[in-house]
Formats: sequence, C-alpha cells, structure tokens
Amino acid sequence: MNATLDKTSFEPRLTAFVCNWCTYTGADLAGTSRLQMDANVRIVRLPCTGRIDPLFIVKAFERGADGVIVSGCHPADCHYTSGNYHARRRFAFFKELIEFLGLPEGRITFSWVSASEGQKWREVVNDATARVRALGPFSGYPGTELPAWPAAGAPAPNPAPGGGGER
Amino acid sequence: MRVGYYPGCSLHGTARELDESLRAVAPPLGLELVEVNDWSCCGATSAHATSHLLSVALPARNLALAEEQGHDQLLAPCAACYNRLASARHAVACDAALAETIEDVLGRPFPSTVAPRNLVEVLRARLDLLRERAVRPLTGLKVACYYGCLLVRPSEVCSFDDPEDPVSMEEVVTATGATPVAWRRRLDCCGGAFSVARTGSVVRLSRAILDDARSAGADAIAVACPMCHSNLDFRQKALVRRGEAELPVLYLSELVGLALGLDAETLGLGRHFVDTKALVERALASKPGPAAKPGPRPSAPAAAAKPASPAAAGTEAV
Amino acid sequence: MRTHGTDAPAHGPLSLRAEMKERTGKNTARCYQCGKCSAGCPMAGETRLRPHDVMRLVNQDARARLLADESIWLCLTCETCTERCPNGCDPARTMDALREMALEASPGSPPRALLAFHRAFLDQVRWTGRSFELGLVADYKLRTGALLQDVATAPGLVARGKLGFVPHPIDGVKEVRRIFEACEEATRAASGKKEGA
Amino acid sequence: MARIGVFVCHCGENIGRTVDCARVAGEIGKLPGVVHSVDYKYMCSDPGQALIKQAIAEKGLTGVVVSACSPHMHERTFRRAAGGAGLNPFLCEMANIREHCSWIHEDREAATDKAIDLARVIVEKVKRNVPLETIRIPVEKRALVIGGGIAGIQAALDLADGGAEVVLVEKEPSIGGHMSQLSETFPTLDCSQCILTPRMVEVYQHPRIRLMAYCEVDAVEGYIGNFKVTIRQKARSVDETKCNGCGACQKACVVKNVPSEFDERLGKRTAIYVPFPQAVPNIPVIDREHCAYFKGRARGMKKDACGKCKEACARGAIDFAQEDRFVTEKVGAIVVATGYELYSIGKDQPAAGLKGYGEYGYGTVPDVIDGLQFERLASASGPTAGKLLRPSDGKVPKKIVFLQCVGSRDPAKGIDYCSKVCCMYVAKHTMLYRHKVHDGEATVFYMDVRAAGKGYDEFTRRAVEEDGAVYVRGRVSRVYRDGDVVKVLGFDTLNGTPVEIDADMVVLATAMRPRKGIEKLAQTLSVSYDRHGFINEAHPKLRPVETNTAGVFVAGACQAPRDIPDSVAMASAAAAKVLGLFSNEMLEREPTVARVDAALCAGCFHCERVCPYGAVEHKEVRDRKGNLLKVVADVNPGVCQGCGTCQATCPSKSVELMGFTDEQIYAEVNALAL
Ligand SMILES: Cc1cc2nc3c(=O)[nH]c(=O)nc-3n(C[C@H](O)[C@H](O)[C@H](O)COP(=O)(O)OP(=O)(O)OC[C@H]3O[C@@H](n4cnc5c(N)ncnc54)[C@H](O)[C@@H]3O)c2cc1C
Ligand SMILES: Cc1cc2nc3c(=O)[nH]c(=O)nc-3n(C[C@H](O)[C@H](O)[C@H](O)COP(=O)(O)OP(=O)(O)OC[C@H]3O[C@@H](n4cnc5c(N)ncnc54)[C@H](O)[C@@H]3O)c2cc1C
Ligand code: SF4
Ligand code: SF4
Ligand code: SF4
Ligand code: SF4
Ligand code: SF4
Ligand code: SF4
Ligand code: SF4
Ligand code: SF4
Repeated sequence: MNATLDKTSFEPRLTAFVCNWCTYTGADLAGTSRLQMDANVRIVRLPCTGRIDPLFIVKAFERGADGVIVSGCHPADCHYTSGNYHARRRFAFFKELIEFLGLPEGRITFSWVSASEGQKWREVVNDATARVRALGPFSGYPGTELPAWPAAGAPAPNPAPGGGGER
Repeated sequence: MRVGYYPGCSLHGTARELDESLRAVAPPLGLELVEVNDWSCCGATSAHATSHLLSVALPARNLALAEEQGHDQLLAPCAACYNRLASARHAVACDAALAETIEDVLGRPFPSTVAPRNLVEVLRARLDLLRERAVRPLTGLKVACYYGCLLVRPSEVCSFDDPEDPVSMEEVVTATGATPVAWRRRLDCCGGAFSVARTGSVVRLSRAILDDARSAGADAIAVACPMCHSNLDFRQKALVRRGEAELPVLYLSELVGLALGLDAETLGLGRHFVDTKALVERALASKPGPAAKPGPRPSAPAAAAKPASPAAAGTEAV
Repeated sequence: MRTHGTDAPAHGPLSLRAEMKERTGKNTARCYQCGKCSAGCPMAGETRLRPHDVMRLVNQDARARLLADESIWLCLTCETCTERCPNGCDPARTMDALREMALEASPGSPPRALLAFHRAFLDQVRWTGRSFELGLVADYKLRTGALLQDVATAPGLVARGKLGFVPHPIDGVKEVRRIFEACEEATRAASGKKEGA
Repeated sequence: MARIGVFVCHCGENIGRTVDCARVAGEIGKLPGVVHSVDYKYMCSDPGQALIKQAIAEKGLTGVVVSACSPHMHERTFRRAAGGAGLNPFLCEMANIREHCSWIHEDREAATDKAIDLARVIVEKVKRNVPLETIRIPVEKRALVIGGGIAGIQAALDLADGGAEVVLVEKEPSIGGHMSQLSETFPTLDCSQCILTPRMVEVYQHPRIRLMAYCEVDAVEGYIGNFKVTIRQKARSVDETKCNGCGACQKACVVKNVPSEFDERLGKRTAIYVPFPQAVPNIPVIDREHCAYFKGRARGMKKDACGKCKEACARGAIDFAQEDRFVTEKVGAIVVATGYELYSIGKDQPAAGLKGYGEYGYGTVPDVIDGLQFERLASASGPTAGKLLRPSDGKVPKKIVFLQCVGSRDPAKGIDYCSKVCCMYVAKHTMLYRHKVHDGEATVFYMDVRAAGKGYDEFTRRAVEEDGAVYVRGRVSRVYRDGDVVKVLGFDTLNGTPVEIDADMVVLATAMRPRKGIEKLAQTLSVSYDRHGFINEAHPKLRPVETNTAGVFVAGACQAPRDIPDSVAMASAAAAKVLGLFSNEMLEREPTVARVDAALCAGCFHCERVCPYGAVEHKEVRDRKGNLLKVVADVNPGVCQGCGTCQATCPSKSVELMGFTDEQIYAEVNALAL
C-alpha cells in the first residue's frame, strides 16, 4: 500500500490507545489474517479504555502525533464490565474536553473494535490515516518543535510549514 | 373544561344526532365545546386510501386552526376524524421531513401542539360527574359496546386504551347504570369505508357484528363513530334476517344523555332508522332517583335539559 | 424517511422494498411470513392477495403484479393487521403506499367503483371544504352508473333530517383548494423526478 | 541505571521477510540503557530462550524486551524464561512486530521503521517497570449454589461428589424447580418426577451438601476464593428441627382454597403446606398472607383467629413467632442456577416493553392455558390426577389447539429471541394428549419447528407421523370464547386460506423468561445480564459457564432458554470449573492491580464509584496515638481486575495500576516522538 504512495506526500504519524482485550486482539487478528494497511499507526496497549487518561491524548499531540485513535471493546462487550459504561461516559467526556482544550477533533478517532473485527481495525487505521493525511501535519501547539519523521535515514516528509495546520 | 370541538362532516349530515346529543350532554358534564371556526374535512378514508400527503395535510389544517384559536385539545366525536387527526399528528411527529413539507403545503406554521381527543376518552374523563348526575340510571339495559377499528387502532396512534382489551367504553356505560355485555366482535371492522362502494362486504361484516351482539344478549349497541352507526343502523334493515328483531344502535353520548335525564328528542333519537322508542320508554320507566352515588346537586338535570348548548360558539354550517 | 416532494427517490434503481422503506419508514424485510396479519384481516376471504402475500411480494420486488392487483384496493384500512404484526411491519401502511404508487403509475388502475367513490368524495372536499353526503352519493352514482342502487334509502335520510341539500363552501375553501394543489404538485414533482432518473 | 536486553525475532520468514531485523537490533542497540541487542531466527525455541537466560546471567540485565509476536502469543513463555534466569518476570515485555507490523505491511522500509518505533516504545516502558510479585490468594473450598432446580441440583451433586462442601440455597419451600412440575419429558417421554425425585433425595442426604430451602441470598462480599455470603432464612413458622413431615397440620388447616403455585393455579392448597408430596425437605411452610392466624393478627384481633395446625402437631413444631434469620457462609465459588419463569400472557406485565396478548384471551377465557398448566393437567400428580380435563367444566377436550411462539419471536410483544424448548414441548403435549384421548384432535399453529437436538427432530416427526398431530403453518390472530367452544382464527400460509377452528381448549406455548428479581441478584454478584435479564456468560463459545466476575459461574435456564439435557450439561460443566478452581491451594493472579498511595489520597472516592468490581475499600489512617487522621481508598488486590479506570479517574493521581503506571505510559508516548 505504501509502495503505491507518492513518496513526497505527507505521511502522518498516529498514536493509537487501545484496550488489551478487544482492539489489541482485533489488531492481532488483522495481522494473522495478513490484512494490509497503512503503516502510520503505533499502538500503545492499555488494559482497558477505562485506563485512558485524556491527558495521554494531549501528550501524544504535544509529542508530535498528527492524529490519535482511541479504541476499545464494543459497549456491553467490555472485558471488565457489563456495558463498558465508564469507557463510554469517558468517550463523551473526551469529546467535551477536546473541544474545551481546542484539540483538533478531526484528528481524533474513537471507535469500537472487537477481538473478531480485524477487518474493521484495518478500516479504522486506513480511514484515520487518510483523514489526517488530508488535514496535513499538526502544529497546534506553537512552540513545540516537530521532530523529523520517520526515523533517521528515511526521507523526511515536509513538516508543518506549507502543510498547513488547520488553525 | 373548555375544549376545542371538531364536529366533522358527518355530524352535520348523517350523524346529526351525535352532534345534538353531545352538545346536550356537554353542559351537565362540565364541558364547554368550542367549535373550531372554519374547519374543513379531514379527508377521511378517501384521502387515506389515495394520498399519504393529503391524508396528513387535511387534518393538519384543522389542528393548526384549533391551535390558532387557542385550544390545546380537540374533541373529534367521529372516530374516523379522530383517527385521521391523531394519525396526522403522529406522522408529523415521527418524520421531520414530512413536518416541513406539511408546513409548506398548508402555508401556515404547524407546531402540532393540539392533542386530538375522541368521544369515549372525553366522556371517560368525566365519569365522576356522570355518576353524580345520572338521575335516570339505565338499570337493566344490556349494552354491547362496539369500538370498531378507528378508536383503538393502530395503538401507537390511539394510545388511550388497550388495543386488544379496551375498557373505557364499558366504564362509561357502567356509569350510566346500564350493564355492558361481554361479547367478542367489539373490535372487529364493520366495513366502514366500503359503505357505498362495496356494500356486499359491509353486509357480511356488519351482520356478524349484529349477530354476535344479539347472541350476547344485548338490548342495544353503543357506538362512537358515524360510519359504524350508519353501517349498523342505516343498513340494519338489509342485514337482519326474516323474523329477527332489530337492535337499536345508539351513540354513546345518547346513552349518557338518557342517563342524565335528557329527552329523546333533544338527543336526536328520532333520527335513527332502527326504532329506539321501546328502548327509550324502558329508560324513562326506570325510576328517576339518585344515581349510584347520591349527587350533591339533584337539580342539575334541570339545567342540563336545556337543548343545543348555547355555550358552543361555533357556526352552524348545515 | 421520504422527503416529500423534494428529492423523492426514483424507483428505477430502487428495489420495491427499499422504496417502501422510503415511503413508509418501515422495513418490510422484517416480515417472516407468519400470516398473523391475514389471519385477522376482515377482507382476507374476499381478496386474492392477503396482507402477508402483499408483504412477500413487496420483498420479492413484484412491483407490476402488486400495483395491478385489485386486492390493494380492497383494504378497509382497519389496521388489524398492523396492530397484531409481531414485527411492526405495518401491512396497512404498506397497502396505503401501494395504492398511492398505483395511482401515481396509472391513475386508472383501481377498481372503478372504489376510485369513483374516493374521487367523488375528495372533489367535494376540494370544492367546498367539506363533504355532504347527498351530493356524494349522487356524484358517485353518476360516475359508476349504479343509479338504482341504494336509492331506496335516500328519502329515509332526508326524512330524518340527515341530508342537507345544498353544500355551503367554508370560508377557507380557497385554502383547502390550495392544499390539494400543493399536495398534487409535490407528488408530481416526486414522480417527475422518478421518470427523469 | 537500566541495563536492558533486546531480542529481535525473525519468526523464520514471518517477520524477517518484511522487517530488517538486523537493522532493528542495531538501531535499538544504540538507545541509552540498552546493553544488549541481538536478532535471532526463532526466539520461542529452546535455543532462543537460552539466549535470553544467558544474557541475563552474563550482562546483568535489569529488563528484557522481546521484539517478536503478540504478547497474547508468547508473553508467558518469555516471562517464564526470564524468571528462570533469576530476573523478575514482570521486567520482561514484548514488542509486537509480527501481527502489528510484518504481517500487515509490505513495504520493507516502512515496516522496519515501524518495528524500530514499536521496540523503542517497549524499551522505554521496561526501563520503568518494577518487580512485581504474583498475587496468591487462599481458596475456601466450599461452593454456594443458588437455585435448586435441576441445574442447581446437578451442580450441587457433582460438586459434593467431587469432594467440595456445598451450600444449596433455594427460595421456595422445596427444591425441584420447574422439572418437578413436568409430566413426562422429551425426547424420551420418561416421567419427570421419577428421574428427579431420587436426585432431590440424594441432595438432602448428601453429607457434604447443606440444603437451605426457603432461603435467599441477601448480600455477597469478597472475591474469587473468598466470598462471604449473607443468607436470609425466611420464617417457615415451622421448627425444622422438630417437624417430621407427618402432614397432620395440613389436614387440620382451615384455609383450603389457596391457588396452588405448584399446580399453576389449577389446584388448591392449604395455608400451611408443602408445595407437592415429594417435596424436599418435606417440611411445611405457613403462607402468612393466607393463614387465618396471621390475617387476624394483621387486623389487630386480640383473640387468635386460628391455631388448628398447632393443635394438630404432635411434635410442637409450629412456631408462629418465628422470624427471618440471617446466616453467613464463607465460600470460594458461586454457581447461579435460578432458572426461568414463563412470559406473562395476560394484562399484567412485569417489565416495561413487554405486552401481553389481549387477542388470545388468556386470563379471561378459562380454557386458554399456558404450557406449564398443560403439564400439570397431564401430570399424574396434578390437580386432575393425570386426566386431561379442561378447566372450565371438567370435560375431556376433544380438540386442542396449540399456539407456538407465544411471547417469543415477537418483538412487538417484547421478546425477539426463540425460546428453544417450546417447539419440543408442544410436540410432547400433542403426543401426551393423543395418548390420553385417543380420538382427540391436536392442531398446532407454528412458524417453524425448531428441533435441533439428538433425537429431537425424530421426536417432532413422530408427533405428526404416528400420533397424528396436525401442524398448520401460520400465526393465530385471535382467540375468543364462543359459547362452549374456543374459537381460533388463524391462517394457513402454506395453502393460503384462513382457518377457523372451534376448539375445546387452547394451549399457548409460552416463552421462557428470566426470573423476576434476577437483575438484583446479578447486581449483588456483580455479574452482567443481557437486556432480557439472562445472565451473561463470559464468552458465548469458549467460556459458556463462567461469568465476567471471577469465581461466579452460571448454569441452566437463567442463562438462556434451555431444556433439561442442556441445563444438566451446563451444571456439570460449572461444577467441573469450580472443582478445577478448588484443586489449587492458592490462586495465582497477575499482579496488574491498582495500588493507592495513602499519603497522597484525598479520600474523594471517585475511584470507588467507577470501579466495576467494587475493589476499592475504605481504610482509616491513624497517627501513632491512634487518632483518626483520614479515610483513604484501599484496593483489595483479590478483587481488582486491573482495568485501570480508577487511575484515569483519580483527581490527585494517588492510585496507580501496576504494570501500566502513568510514568510507563508517558514514557511510551514520549518514545514515539523520537
Ligand atoms: C411447559 C414446559 C415443558 C417443558 N418440558 C420439558 C421436557 O419435556 N424436557 C426437557 O428437557 N425440558 C422441558 N422443559 C424445560 C425445563 O423446564 C427446563 O429446562 C428446566 O426446568 C431448567 O432447569 P433450571 O434448574 O435451570 O431452572 P428451574 O427449573 O426454573 O429452577 C430454578 C430454581 O431456582 C430457584 N430460584 C429462583 N430464583 C432464586 C433465588 N433468587 N434464590 C434462590 N433460589 C432461586 C427456583 O425456585 C427454582 O427452584 C419444559 C419447559 C416448559 C415451560
Ligand atoms: C460448515 C460449518 C460451519 C460451522 N460454523 C460454526 C460456527 O460458526 N459457530 C459454531 O459455534 N460452530 C460452527 N460449526 C460447528 C463446529 O465446527 C463444531 O461444533 C466444532 O468444531 C466441534 O468441535 P469438536 O472438537 O467436537 O470436533 P472436531 O472439530 O471435529 O475435532 C475433532 C478432532 O478429533 C480428531 N480425531 C478424530 N478421530 C480421532 C481419533 N480416533 N483419534 C485421535 N484424534 C481423532 C480430529 O482429527 C479432530 O482434530 C460449524 C460446522 C460446520 C460443518
Ligand atoms: S388494514 Fe386492510 S389489510 Fe389490514 S387487516 Fe384491515 S382490511 Fe386487512
Ligand atoms: S403479521 Fe407481520 S410478520 Fe406476520 S406475515 Fe403479516 S406482515 Fe409479515
Ligand atoms: S517468538 Fe513469536 S515471533 Fe518469534 S518465532 Fe516464536 S512465534 Fe514466531
Ligand atoms: S404436624 Fe407438625 S410434625 Fe407434622 S408436618 Fe406439620 S409441623 Fe411437621
Ligand atoms: S393457623 Fe389455621 S389457617 Fe393458619 S396454617 Fe394453621 S390451621 Fe391453617
Ligand atoms: S422453540 Fe419453537 S415455539 Fe419456541 S420460540 Fe422457538 S420456534 Fe417458537
Ligand atoms: S480517587 Fe484518588 S484521591 Fe480519590 S479516593 Fe480514590 S485514590 Fe484517593
Ligand atoms: S484497576 Fe479497575 S478493578 Fe482495579 S481497583 Fe481500579 S477500577 Fe477497580
């Protein structure tokens, strides 16, 4: 997939906070099923979406992520509780917080991916990547130096200027 | 209680006695009927059968008028009108796009705040007054309460009573002192809409209803719909078989009027095709006296006996 | 939900089931052919297609067959089927929509007597704002030629003061006419779109 | 200073094909704190594991990162290896460069870059890992079984035979459940009582089973291996230690017309009663609602209105003054087996969203009955002594119509699921009927016949082929009384004609629903239930008898509509699970649990409110003199399941989830920035 991409185009970096039981396992399934997808997402594994502190998201952007994915079990399917109740409340709360902090909403993707939804995980990854790619690099936190991407040696995509942060 | 009044076309024609009896029982039951000015036809089955949009727009106009004229509820004594009004309101409530289209079509705002009410519902809400003022309880009269289709179906639109086992009409009849009989065709369709165009079906369906009421031992059938009335009363001659007695078909408001001590003429009982004389005589013969609960105002019927409510400010169109 | 008049869907690419959903908001696919609707339908003994047949044919996309069948016109709109359907399929509303579609497709399709009645009735409402029964019966009989049917009872009605002779148009009759026109306009726009598509 | 070792696996070609493993090892080797970084073909092989052990020993590693497959695959393997070399196992973690990288990307360069990122993230995390000790909790080797139907009975017997102590709590005066009401049972048509009663007696006599009938579970505290259960012993008004079950009291009782619950209101019982003659325990109960003595008391009468039973009892067992008592039991595991009840067909509905069938006349037409009522009419122990007589006039019904799917598969009436057993019991009913009334006509209205079990379809076919049941495909619209007969209006959808039947009796095959009050019990036990109230299993396929609360298991019809064979299988499976649990002296748990820093905690107890398991307790902090300083949160490590919700919620960051601390996660996020 990456091979077909225009190498000069902007390649965003996304951080995904996922729960251990559903989405992480769903992503494993995508792997065992050899579902090809964009290589822009780095997963941080947590026990449960309930563990996600909104500040993790803030931090991720601050440290140069262009987009964030938050994904856990389907409601009522949570490994830890019936109803995935707090996680859902938390999602709602995140949305408010995001608005309050002025975090870029279009760059954050919330989704539910179960252990059996490898296909859906691919869609979430590709959709989020495409969306963020279209938005361009994130430079919402003025003063934060955006480090080069990806790791040393690889061609660096054009960073913030010109790419146009949306604010 | 002041309530908007939507007589509908039938009440100015074939169902005049429903109009007359309702206007007569209103004052003693503490109801002030205010006819909606310049109301138009609800579209009835014909609009319903041919154009969904029209079938919503025509009732909507009347609901909008009622609202403009300061009502929050609208009594439609004809079950068909009631059903059309309630259905229109329901359709608009469930479909935002339709709500917009309707405002365009009407050329007026239609926030749909007026709640349509039917005859049974309104009478049931005044049971206490009825019991108190029923000076001539219809003791011994066995009545088959006939709901038909349009009062209770579909239940998401007509939610005032249980769709399969309603009780409200029986409650009203009981309050008049009469005895509701248990029978099974009280929710069956009489063929309503095909009265003119497919009489054969109507004969089949209405006959079954009459037969059932008769075999349940009813002295009369109570109805709350002009279409049911016309199929069961107007057509009864064609329905009864040789040697069968005819069964009077009364509007619920007429029964209530009798119990309240109103006279047959005021109630329009003379307009029926099936003779009601015997029945009325029986009612009159029943000893006037305190109703189930002795009312504090035994003089009420005197006031009630005044015909054709002057309180109703509506214009007479026929 | 169907957006009335404005951008109603064209029936070409739509299956009948999908169009029905647009028109009625109900999913006919929920019907599992239990027949409870037909078991309670007062007309089931008289019609060729019973409510559950109609639902099945909708799901099988049998548009032409349904719209041409007299059965859809023999529904009394008594709502018994809808009330008792275990799946909220609303056969009565489906029949409404089919009749509407039949009229849109070919205004002459319904059985003559029934259409004549509905036409007569609605014309009255259109021209006076209300219906009045004597005129209605007369008009209907003119249209159907059933001159003698029921005539015997008319005098009885008159004698009982139940038939007014002269229709009085209401004050707002112009408004009512406009409503009729607007509805027709909206419907035409919708079907025009369909043909265009 | 951290000394981290990194091991990059090729997984043969699985990783190596797309990820340049040598480059990954090289890049990661450059990170500060990484003292050892190598790549190898198969890390999980014995030589692979040996590499880790060797490096720990030789390089004095303080942390290990294996860059390989998913931790769900081999985390245990590598932690064991690290532990074997003397490193705390929780200092070893995996970076997933197979499922999350090599298998989902083709571009070698991009995949290698990503693999480097993923490994770096875990390196930064492991640097901050602390040694953790596996939690070990003792196990109380006693089990509580709630519900004494066939499922509860089976579970209790299997457990007790397996050596465990069992407390069996049944809310009714006798165990037996619905099976005791059935006449004969499909698919073999053997007599229900005949196979059930011996098992009930066995329960009663088993030395390791404590039977607590007429009791209910009031409260549950604790966690797997260590539950403390409070049980309410409802007042029987009969001293169980004195009563010998002679029955003299019941003969003497003056109140004789209470509708019998056991006979589904088709028979009568006395105010002091045992539900049925084979009841276990065979000790009567006074139904205070109907007893003349208690009614008199309630009305404030001075003189006792009755006392006949007391006079009749030679053993002085009647005790009007008895009150509810509470008993606590310590158990290590709980099996929920509370069974089902039938959908309520009449007007009274137990829950919002459920609607009865006004159109079927149940409750107003006496000859319209439900399935269990038919069982009682057909049962030799029933109110008619097994003669099939209709309730209205006691005549033998010559024509019975059965309606399937009443309540079930009917979203409009509130239930969309298939109740699974009713197709079978209707077929059974037609057979029982035809065996008793040879010239009787049995007509069944059905939509589908669902008979997917061993010998099941053969059974329903037999009803048709040999016993002459007539099956009509269609749902019935209306049932009403018409003089002496019950009219049934249906439609035959296969031949397209309306059907009208004059029946003598109509049997509604009503759906199974969960018991009333099950939600409350489920909440007491912290187990989840579905929107209908059925207890949720932990996994629909792989963990069918566990619940999402460790140590609580489920069996029988409280989990979904089930027949007896399924209920019994499930009960045995639950018992096996419990016995497996009890085979350990101690339970081992991952130490990923929350810990509160009492010094920081402000005592706001937000954590307590969000914890899905009730793991947060209150702890008093006192100074040396014993004065109360403050009350803080304290996480019970036995209960905590490690979800971390408390930590994300705590305003003062005083609670931390071991293994996923803020410090570790921030390190991971930071590591992504390079
Ligand atoms: C009409 C009919 C006919 C049937 N025929 C057959 C058949 O022929 N063959 C067949 O295999 N299956 C048949 N079944 C199904 C069979 O009844 C069930 O499979 C079986 O009874 C389920 O057993 P159970 O123990 O799970 O539930 P139940 O039998 O319901 O037992 C549950 C027990 O738990 C008790 N309880 C409930 N709540 C609590 C509480 N909170 N605390 C303490 N105790 C509680 C109850 O009092 C009851 O004793 C039939 C079902 C019906 C409705
Ligand atoms: C097309 C199809 C689709 C299905 N889809 C689903 C589904 O979606 N969901 C679901 O829940 N179920 C599904 N099933 C059913 C599911 O496959 C079975 O329930 C399940 O596989 C049964 O597991 P088992 O272990 O009993 O038998 P099997 O899977 O058959 O395993 C038996 C094992 O024993 C071995 N074996 C056999 N004989 C011997 C011997 N003599 N000595 C040693 N070993 C031996 C075999 O090699 C085999 O490995 C499906 C079945 C089919 C046919
Ligand atoms: S609404 Fe029409 S189709 Fe439905 S039951 Fe009534 S007559 Fe039959
Ligand atoms: S009752 Fe409903 S589900 Fe049954 S056949 Fe009719 S439309 Fe279909
Ligand atoms: S450790 Fe995992 S990735 Fe490596 S060889 Fe074993 S299975 Fe494959
Ligand atoms: S009479 Fe006494 S001993 Fe006999 S059953 Fe009754 S309570 Fe028990
Ligand atoms: S006190 Fe009387 S009524 Fe009560 S259980 Fe004893 S005998 Fe029966
Ligand atoms: S088991 Fe049979 S009768 Fe019961 S709900 Fe399922 S299909 Fe209907
Ligand atoms: S939320 Fe934090 S501060 Fe509040 S009680 Fe829990 S641990 Fe203490
Ligand atoms: S980690 Fe989860 S289970 Fe443990 S105490 Fe915190 S909220 Fe409760």
